[in-house]
Amino acid sequence: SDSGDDAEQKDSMSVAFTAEPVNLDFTSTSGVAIPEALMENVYESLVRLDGDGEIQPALAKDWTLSDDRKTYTFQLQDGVKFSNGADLTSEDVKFSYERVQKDWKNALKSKMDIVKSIDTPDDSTVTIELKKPSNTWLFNLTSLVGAVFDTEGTKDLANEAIGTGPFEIEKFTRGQTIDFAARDDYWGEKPALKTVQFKYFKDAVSASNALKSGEIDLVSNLQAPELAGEFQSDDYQIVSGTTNGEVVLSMNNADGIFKDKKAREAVMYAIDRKAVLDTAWAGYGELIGSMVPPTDPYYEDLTGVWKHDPEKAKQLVADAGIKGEEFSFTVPNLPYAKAISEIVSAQLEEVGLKANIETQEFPAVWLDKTFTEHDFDMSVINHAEPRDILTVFSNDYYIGYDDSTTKKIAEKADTGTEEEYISGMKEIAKTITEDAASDFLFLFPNLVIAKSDIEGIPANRVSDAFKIADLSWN
Amino acid sequence: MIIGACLVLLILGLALVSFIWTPYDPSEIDPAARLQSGSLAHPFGTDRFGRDTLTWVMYGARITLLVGVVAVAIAQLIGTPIGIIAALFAKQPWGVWIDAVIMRANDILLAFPALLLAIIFAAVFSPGTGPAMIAVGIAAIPGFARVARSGTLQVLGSEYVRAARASNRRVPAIAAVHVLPNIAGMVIVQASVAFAISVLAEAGLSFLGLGTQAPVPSWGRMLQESQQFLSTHPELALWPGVFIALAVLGFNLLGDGLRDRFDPKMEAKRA
Amino acid sequence: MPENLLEVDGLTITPAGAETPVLHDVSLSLAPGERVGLIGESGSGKSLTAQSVMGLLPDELHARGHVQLQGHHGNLLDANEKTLAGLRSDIVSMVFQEPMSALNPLMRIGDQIAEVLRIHGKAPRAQIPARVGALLTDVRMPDPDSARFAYPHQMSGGQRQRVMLAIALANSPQLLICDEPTTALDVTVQRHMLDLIAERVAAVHAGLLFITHDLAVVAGVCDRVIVMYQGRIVETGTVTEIFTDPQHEYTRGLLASSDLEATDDNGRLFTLRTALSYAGPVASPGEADSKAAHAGAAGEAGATNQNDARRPAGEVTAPGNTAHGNGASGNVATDDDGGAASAKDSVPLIDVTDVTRVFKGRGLLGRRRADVTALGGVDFSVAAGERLGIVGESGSGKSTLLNILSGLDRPTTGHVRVGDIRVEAASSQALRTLRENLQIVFQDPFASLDPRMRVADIVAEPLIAAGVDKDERMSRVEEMIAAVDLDAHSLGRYPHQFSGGQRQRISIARALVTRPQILIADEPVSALDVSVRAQVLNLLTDLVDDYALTLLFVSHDLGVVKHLCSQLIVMKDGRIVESGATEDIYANPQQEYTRKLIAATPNLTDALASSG
Amino acid sequence: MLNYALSRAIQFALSLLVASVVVFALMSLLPGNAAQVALGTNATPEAVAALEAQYGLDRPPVIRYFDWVGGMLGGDFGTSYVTGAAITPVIIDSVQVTAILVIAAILLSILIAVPLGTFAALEQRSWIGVTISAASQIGIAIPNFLAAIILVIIFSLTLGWFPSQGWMAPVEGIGGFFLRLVLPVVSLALVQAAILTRYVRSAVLDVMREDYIRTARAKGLTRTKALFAHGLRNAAIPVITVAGVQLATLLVGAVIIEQIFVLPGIGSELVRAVANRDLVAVQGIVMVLVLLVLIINLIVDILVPVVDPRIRNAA
Ligand SMILES: Nc1ncnc2c1ncn2[C@@H]1O[C@H](COP(=O)(O)OP(=O)(O)OP(=O)(O)O)[C@@H](O)[C@H]1O
Ligand SMILES: Nc1ncnc2c1ncn2[C@@H]1O[C@H](COP(=O)(O)OP(=O)(O)OP(=O)(O)O)[C@@H](O)[C@H]1O
Ligand SMILES: [Mg+2]
Ligand SMILES: [Mg+2]
Repeated sequence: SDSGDDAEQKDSMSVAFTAEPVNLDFTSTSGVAIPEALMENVYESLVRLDGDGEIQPALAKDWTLSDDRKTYTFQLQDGVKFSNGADLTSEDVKFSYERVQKDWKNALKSKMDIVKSIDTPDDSTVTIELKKPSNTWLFNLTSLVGAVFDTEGTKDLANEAIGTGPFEIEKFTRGQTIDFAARDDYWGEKPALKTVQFKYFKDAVSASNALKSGEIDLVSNLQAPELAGEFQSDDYQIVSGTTNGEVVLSMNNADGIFKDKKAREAVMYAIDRKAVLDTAWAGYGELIGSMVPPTDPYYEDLTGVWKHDPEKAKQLVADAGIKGEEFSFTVPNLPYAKAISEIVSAQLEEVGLKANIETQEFPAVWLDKTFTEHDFDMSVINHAEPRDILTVFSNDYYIGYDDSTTKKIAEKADTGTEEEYISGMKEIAKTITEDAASDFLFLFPNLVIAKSDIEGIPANRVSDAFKIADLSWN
Repeated sequence: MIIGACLVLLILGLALVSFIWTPYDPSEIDPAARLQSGSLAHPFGTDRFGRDTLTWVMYGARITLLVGVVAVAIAQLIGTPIGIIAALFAKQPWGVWIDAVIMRANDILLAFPALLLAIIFAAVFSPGTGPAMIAVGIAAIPGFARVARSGTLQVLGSEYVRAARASNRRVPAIAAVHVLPNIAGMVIVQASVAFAISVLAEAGLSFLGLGTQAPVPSWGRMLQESQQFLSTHPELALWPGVFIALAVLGFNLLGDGLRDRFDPKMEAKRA
Repeated sequence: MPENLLEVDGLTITPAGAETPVLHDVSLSLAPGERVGLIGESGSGKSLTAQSVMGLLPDELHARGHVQLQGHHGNLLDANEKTLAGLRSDIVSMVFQEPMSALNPLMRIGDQIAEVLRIHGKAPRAQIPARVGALLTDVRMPDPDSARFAYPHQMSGGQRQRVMLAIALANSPQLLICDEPTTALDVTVQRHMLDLIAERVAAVHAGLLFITHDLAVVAGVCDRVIVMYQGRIVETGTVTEIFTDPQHEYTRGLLASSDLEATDDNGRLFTLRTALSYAGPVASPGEADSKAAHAGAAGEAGATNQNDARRPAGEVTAPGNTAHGNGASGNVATDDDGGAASAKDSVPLIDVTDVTRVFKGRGLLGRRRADVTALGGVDFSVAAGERLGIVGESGSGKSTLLNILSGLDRPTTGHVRVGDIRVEAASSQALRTLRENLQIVFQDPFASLDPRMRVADIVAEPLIAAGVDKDERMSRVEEMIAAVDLDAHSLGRYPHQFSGGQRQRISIARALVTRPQILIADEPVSALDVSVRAQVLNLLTDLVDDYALTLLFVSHDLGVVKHLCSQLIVMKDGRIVESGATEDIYANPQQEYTRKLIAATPNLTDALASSG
Repeated sequence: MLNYALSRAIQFALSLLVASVVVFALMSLLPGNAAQVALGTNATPEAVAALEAQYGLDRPPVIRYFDWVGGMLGGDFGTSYVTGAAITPVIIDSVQVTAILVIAAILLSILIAVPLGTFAALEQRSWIGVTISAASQIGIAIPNFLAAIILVIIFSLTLGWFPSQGWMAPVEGIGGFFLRLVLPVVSLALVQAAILTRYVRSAVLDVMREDYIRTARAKGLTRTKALFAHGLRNAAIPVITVAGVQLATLLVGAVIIEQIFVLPGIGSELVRAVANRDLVAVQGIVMVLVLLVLIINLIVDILVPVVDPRIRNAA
């Protein structure tokens, strides 16, 4: 929309995104686009994550955990209304979470599998009993599975989003824009902006042009980091924070050339991650060395485990008996993946590993061939979901990591105390890294470019949501 | 014509030389030398991985020519016989409907522009140079079929074919001895124009990400990737842009020149 | 001395970039009301001269000299387009050769005539429609009221040429230039046009510059003649002077070779080379006839046994025509050919019985058109060794008939027998045999040779088809090339490196290389210059004799047929309207159509007689 | 003429029918399916199968084909599995965008090319004529997306005259609508104009060689006037055909421009639908594109006889 004059600018904003939602229903459609737009803006959960990765109250003003660590009791906020006018009651929460188990198509629904029963002693109290203690469940509630729907509000989820959040959707133009309008009857603190438009740009250059010519105010997560250089002036601010996205150079542990750990180790030594980050993503992002982002409680710096050492790599290649045979490197046609594949394949070639790059359409073909059929030796993808280490490195996931050791540790950690959980998870991350299960290239940056007079830009993207209620004009 | 031929030879030369010698290896990455401007070491500069742009331009010529050759070959090898056969049938009282069916099928194919085919093909076979050039080639079939058909009809209606028939030549012999050599001119003209179009199509498709894929160097890809460096390193876009334009210009001019040469009017004048 | 209408002085035209001019120092003048003919062979510069006067020279040509037109001061060659535009059609206008393309295909006839009136503002707006009507009437346009709404493609060539004349005359110019205005037209239509031009020019008392290469036409239309040769004027004089006492060698040659009734001592037509002994056209038709008859007898000894050629053509019907009359005339004709008894009871070589050919409109997915009856019941037979002429206006079905005879096309109904082959039902094997024995020489020497084949390959093509092996092929090709008077170097060249006459020789060589019994010639000389025409006709005559061929000769030029053929078929609208011995039909045509055809054929002798 | 119209109509319908079979067959070749894409990285095979069943993807192809064709005949292109929304309005909206863009571009290119091409033909030998020819040759050689990028840099980013991207429906503001249209239309039109200029020039040159132009000059019209009175309409015939072909190729060809300028056109819609394996949408869009191309051909076929009485009568 037009940037208009200053007076108007005070309460409206236009924000650019890359991945566009095909519909508004994240219960049956996967991907980051829909929760990015809706979570915390339209839909709210009982709890939310703050920028440091800490769990904070949301629709639940308070909660308690039973001594056996299996039963949570939530106290709901008062005076919460859905955008259709209905009041939030404990029934809505029960309805929503049971619906996850019953009706959701999104595979993330499994995060609610652990719930045994939900009770509603009164309108503002919800009691949820888990089958076994879990450290991750409450955290999972901060994601989209925790979203609370009105009992009457799920008829046309694909086109109509009814939630308790500070904004409601005024207009959804598929593939182009979503217009948000601030709700007068929001229960919490009123957002500074009256209207916000999300505008979707497939092409990062178009988005950056739009920002330059003043047609938009903020580019969330710029997909062409080289462009950031053009905004180094007083008129703009460049915010580079973290995300939950680990860019993984994944290797097929179960089959083919990388079944051999020596081959995987060769890759770990062959890759100069700093060079990858600098050339492919203009140095934005963070080297991590493991599947855990720094914002997770069990983060540990493992960048030192595998140091760039081509000579060692060459030796390992020879040890593994690889004599220049090609392996398949399936690359989703996403900007970062394509850029990474070019430098990674060049680095691998230097140590005698010949990658046969096959670009695959994302999501359709990559999901089909690489992800579902496991027809690949190497791939590269940004695993963007929060705390997904256990999912990605489980036996039946596409990487085919042998999780016989880590699974046991994980079970213990999840049911144990907070401390046990953290130490367990650290152990898992370290095991996976040391197993050379895959190469963790870098943490995908949250690169935001905005006009310099915008405040409240979330530097770190640690949850699904892009919270617009925090944004304001200075 | 001469300018066109020179440009085409230049592109051809670049491609051929790239087989023997290029300043650098196209996949040679040098993070220290990334995004350099033109220098003695890198006359056209380097890209974001520190790869030599001149090397890439030379390799890109290969893809450009490959796409052109394959696409034109497909279109020509399918379209020309189709056109000739349709025309041969059109000349038989009982074959008119076969001609009609062939040409209608041709018209339907005409309704699927190259880009549409390429988008679908990229989805069916995964994006790449192969599907792209097949799509471009298929989309160019109707053009060849039309040219071949009208040329053949013209030749078949000529007195010399009547004379050949009166001398007992059979249809295949007439097609080979009289039709082919006489429509060759028009087909060659069409080929050079189709070549120019395929150069543009490859660039467009690669730009959309539906054409040549990493790590193969192609001008369209270079142009696409140079976009984010436009304001900082415009020469990254300049070189592929210039060479695409030169190639298209070359083939178009060559086509124009050939057209003049094969134009029956001109022929009559020269006679 | 009264001021001349047109004065051209030292006109020299040079193409851009060329050294030598294509027009050298041309000077001519034309008095008001005078009718001047400009003749000369193709490429001699006639059109360029006319275009200079109109200021319509192509840009790539540079003209020097002086062109002065009455009513305009100064040199027309220096005038700008605007000045010239003012003169064109007002003072000088022009009728072009090609009636098919000279009119805008997208504009109605009436509008195209009205335009010329409007441009010069001669007629008040309101009167323009009336003037258009009057002009169309003046040029004898049939149904002028509806003709004005027609588009050019809906009119015949003759009608279009009338429109052109109406346009040219609309503003009553003082000078009318006609650049070969009738060469694309049928003889009958040509006659009409010529009469009309003469009449209209006289009516508005305009000067006329008439360009043609047809001497007979000039003799009929003009008072004075200018002869051009290779870009120069070589001779001028009155019609009688030029035609009775030509001074220049070329004029004499032209005159000699266009006279199809005169032959040299060998009984051959005169050519430019043999023209020296030409005595000039003979004034008395009777004398000419006997001369021609004599020539025929001398040249075609042994080839006169064509009695059985004409069976009574009982079925021949033509609109408004009694069918049986033809048969009678045919029979009469046979009788005066003496010494033909030997062949009387032999079976004719070619037998055509009640042949029709209907072209269907396209079916199924194509567009529908009305059926065309190209042949509507044709009967005739040809004896071995006979020379049959087939004449008729354009579209009368001549080529269709030949196609059927040679098996290139099949008749819709009827029977065709050639030798012992039933052509309409022949197997492809039989057709091959037929075509080895029956060969065709086509009309257009440019179009009938594949431009991308060498002469050797062209001539060898029928032999390849006949399966003759390579060595024999070569020797027969060389032999044939020699027989048509081309030298052996020709074999390696391409058609475009030859002149029209030479190309027609190549095409004759190709036709005869398989030693056929029957030679069909489909208007083989109508595309050629008169001087070349004589050469080719002489060659044909010789070869027909040498190879003892049966000849079917198609033409719309009665003069040519009369020279070459002893028997004649006259066709109209797909039917035979008259047949018989050439002499008889000439002397005593039975049908109105034939009479018209004969009368319309320009004849130098008659023209001179009438003008003189 | 009536006969002609009828046979054209039958051909048109047959072509559409054949095209629909081709499109349907092509779609069934697409790897990856909508259910898979919708469920994403955490899908289980059972969930995928269930969703397939829900979408009706497990029915025999023949049934699905007739369902689809039947719906289209009633103007209903079906409901997208992926978006859950009806396809028809999506197609209508996006076709409008592309149609406006492409038609405006073709009109503009005609406006540029006809005078320029005519002038270049008239002044064939002068330096202006030669310059125009050379410029059009170079224009043809420049990909339209390159032109778009350059135009954006100059007129949007540097001069700030026009927005760099985006679409505004005319009802939302006519000024904004035109302002946003300028750059995409110009980038398409410039290259098209270059192509068209070349055709116009050669058509005019051909026409000027025609005998009837000589006749017109003999009537007393100057060369230029003769060209205007008689030549241009004749030259229009080949130009109409070429413009028709251009219009047809641009319908899809505009997709790159649509992407650069973030326009919600049919090309972008197609790319998006293919990426999401939204088969119903892909089929519908491709069919509509084919339909439009056929309609354009039909219009050209009808327009040419309107201009040319020869063809009118033959028909
Ligand atoms: N535009 C031109 N450029 C170069 N040479 C030309 C041009 N037009 C005509 N000529 C040459 O000028 C000569 C005279 O041509 P012109 O058309 O006057 O001949 P003509 O006597 O009218 O012949 P025809 O009887 O065939 O019409 C020819 O040799 C021709 O090749
Ligand atoms: N293949 C065809 N399809 C339809 N009509 C045809 C075909 N060939 C000839 N005709 C028509 O048949 C009639 C006779 O044609 P034909 O060519 O035999 O005439 P012609 O006497 O040889 O004329 P010309 O002197 O012009 O060569 C004409 O009306 C012609 O239009
Ligand atoms: Mg993660
Ligand atoms: Mg002439």
